Amino acid sequence: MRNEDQPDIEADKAIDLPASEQPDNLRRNMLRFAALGGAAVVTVRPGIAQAAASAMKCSIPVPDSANSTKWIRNSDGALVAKNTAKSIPGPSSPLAGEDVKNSLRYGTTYPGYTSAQTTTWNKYINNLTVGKQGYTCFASVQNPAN
Amino acid sequence: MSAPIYRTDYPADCLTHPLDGLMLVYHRPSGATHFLIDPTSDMLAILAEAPCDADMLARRLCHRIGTELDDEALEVTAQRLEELLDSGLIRAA
Amino acid sequence: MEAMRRLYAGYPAPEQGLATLTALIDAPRAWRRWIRPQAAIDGDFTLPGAIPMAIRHGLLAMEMAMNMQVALGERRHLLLHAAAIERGGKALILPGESGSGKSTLAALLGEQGWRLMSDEFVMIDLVTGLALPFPRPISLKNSAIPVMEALIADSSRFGPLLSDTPKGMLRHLRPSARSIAAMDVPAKPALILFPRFGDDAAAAGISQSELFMRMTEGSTNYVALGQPAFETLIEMVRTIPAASFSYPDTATGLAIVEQFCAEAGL
Amino acid sequence: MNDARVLTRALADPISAIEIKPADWPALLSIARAERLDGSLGYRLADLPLPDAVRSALDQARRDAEAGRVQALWEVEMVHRAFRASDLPLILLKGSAFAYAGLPAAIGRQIGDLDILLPRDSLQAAEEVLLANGFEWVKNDDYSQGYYRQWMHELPPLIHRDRGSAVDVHHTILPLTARRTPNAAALIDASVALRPGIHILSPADMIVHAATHLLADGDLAGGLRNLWDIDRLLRLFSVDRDFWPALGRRAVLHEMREPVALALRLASNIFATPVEPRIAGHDRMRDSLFTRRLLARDGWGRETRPISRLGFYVRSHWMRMPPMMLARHLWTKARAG
Repeated sequence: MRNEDQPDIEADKAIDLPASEQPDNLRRNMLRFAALGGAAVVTVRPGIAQAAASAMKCSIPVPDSANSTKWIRNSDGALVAKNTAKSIPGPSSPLAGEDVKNSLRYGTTYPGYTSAQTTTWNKYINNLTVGKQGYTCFASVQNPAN
Repeated sequence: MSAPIYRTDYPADCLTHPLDGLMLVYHRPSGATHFLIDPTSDMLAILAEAPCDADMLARRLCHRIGTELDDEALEVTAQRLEELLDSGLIRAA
Repeated sequence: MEAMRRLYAGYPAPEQGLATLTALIDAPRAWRRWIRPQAAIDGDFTLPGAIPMAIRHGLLAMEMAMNMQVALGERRHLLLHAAAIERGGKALILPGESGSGKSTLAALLGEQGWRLMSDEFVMIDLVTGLALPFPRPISLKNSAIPVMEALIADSSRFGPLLSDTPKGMLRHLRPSARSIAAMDVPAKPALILFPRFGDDAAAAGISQSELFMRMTEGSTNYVALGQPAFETLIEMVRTIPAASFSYPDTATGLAIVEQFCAEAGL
Repeated sequence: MNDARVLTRALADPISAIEIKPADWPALLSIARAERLDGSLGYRLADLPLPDAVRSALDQARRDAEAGRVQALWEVEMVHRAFRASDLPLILLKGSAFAYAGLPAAIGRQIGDLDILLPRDSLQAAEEVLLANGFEWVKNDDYSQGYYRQWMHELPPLIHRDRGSAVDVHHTILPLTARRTPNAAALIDASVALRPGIHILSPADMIVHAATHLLADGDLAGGLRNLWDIDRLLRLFSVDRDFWPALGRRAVLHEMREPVALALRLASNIFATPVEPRIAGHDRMRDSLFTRRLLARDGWGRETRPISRLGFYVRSHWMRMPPMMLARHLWTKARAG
């Protein structure tokens, strides 16, 4: 498509092209409006591979499988014995990374569950620490690139 | 500290392609593709001719596109410089 | 895995008997089999914490695993998340997320004079710019299932009906014999249409810069491929007309597609 | 062949790959990917008369590695630009160092995070510079932050908000809790400048560091790739007649004499790396245990020998932390959960 031996010539031509094509006042306006607008350098980021990575492949069990019979306390997300007052059991299946991301970032509730359940489970998720089951997924959904 | 001088490898390390009034750039050292919206490609072209500091860049940019140098032009230039620095297309030296 | 073999009936064995990508389906830990049956997606390219699925959905798990293998592993071609169909050597590319209806449209057209090239991933050869077929079993979802069942008499082309999967109801359909026979025959991309199911019928043109951006967003490997992908995509957006359209029902969607194709000479 | 020996043989003796039967190639490629050595294999076997499907798989692995190399070098460049403005030195470790220096270990090697070494008293400044230049904490709770700062040999992981790249800032090469204490200041003093502001470890220190990685800093997962690094580096460094005595001295200085000796013996066993017997010492009983662990893979690329693995997991924790501290760590984690 382009001649690799002449990148400079190509590039120079490319730079001059918009200047000669556009009337001066339009270019002046662009400079003005640019001050108000968003980014002027927009970079292509990895596409759906990354979305697929977070959405399809990662999930957070609540609670972790070693504590699967425990319930989660409403006030702080701590694990407590089954049937403890002011606590609820976890969801029947692990929460999808994509749902966790949306819930933490935009306040959405987990599909099929109430906002009270969502709030309590998110407290548990926010308490996850290095090495805990689900932590890697939690970290990846917090990564703004996802 | 004196004002930093900005320089660029553009367009030598880049493939460029104008598209709909934007400049599409493939930057070889980073492997990144950038859409450049005016006046950033002009700023790169100016720095490619000769590195300079932010004030001089604003002055040369206004001269290039035939407009007055004022506070707004300085502000736009400073803002776009930040973006270009983040992208790695220019560096402070 | 009998269902798997049936869906892949009629496919040639891989070149020289070598499968260079391995997708593997397995119960993660032996004891879990007895507590809650699970199947884990696994293979050469993995990401941590796969979503386990009930074993009866093993077929779906396998399909997803194979899609992931392709999405993460392919480096020789620009990989687009899109369906593609071919007529007269020219390919229509239908990029889109799950739910855009691209699979259903492509499956229907694949039974009506077009050759189905792929319902999920289109590979663009970085040297020739041609689209390469990838005709694997089509995942029909929810309302698309009865539509295709009514259209196709040969029940052996369908996999078992899977209910309650993470994607809802699901049934796999083996592409037509013609489509499978031509699985090595590329086609020149001639039109790109972005379908969106659900709204009133409407269409809008897409500028070259917007097309470039949307194609990179819909590609699993654009960034990893570097300069060759940039050059290929520039060439595509410069030479291939593109538009987006919304459609309220399948019949309208098909009519819009055919109208665009007539105008673009497909 | 049901372990990774099929891979190590192909790497060490590429010509032998011509004899590999078609049915054995998928397993070999899977194992190579699982060990993250597919790019290295791709370059080692380039231009051999192999089946077309294999050649194209290897070609793909080479492209992957090359794309990764470009990204890694760019990350070095961007962090260097940020550090230079604050006069912070940048000492590259592991993959980024090999790539930047053009060492043979870099050929086809996948490079993960950017690992850098800094004097401990520069850590605060480095943290500020990175945070001011688009890096963000992966996890910003008090416990994680405290855990890393108090016990680990690095800052908590940082990820760039736009580039998605991760940087690990180390102030030494083993956790502070490990029983061995490498001399971080000596590592920095002996580092070699490749250009103003960008350094790599001296050859002997580089081998010591690779040995820490292989044996003292984890459960040996991914160990084959570390061992392949050691093979590639030793074959280059040992051309210099002063190298082996220097390695002996540095291994003692960093309290790493035995791990370095073992790493040398393992490299010699698995890759036939030429090593200096006076430093490598004699085979021990447990060498074969390590060798088995390093080669534990089935034909799908999955790790086998779970009993051997479990032993190494316990070993890994035990080596990082004295028992009381391990108890405290587990207790805190339990309480946090």
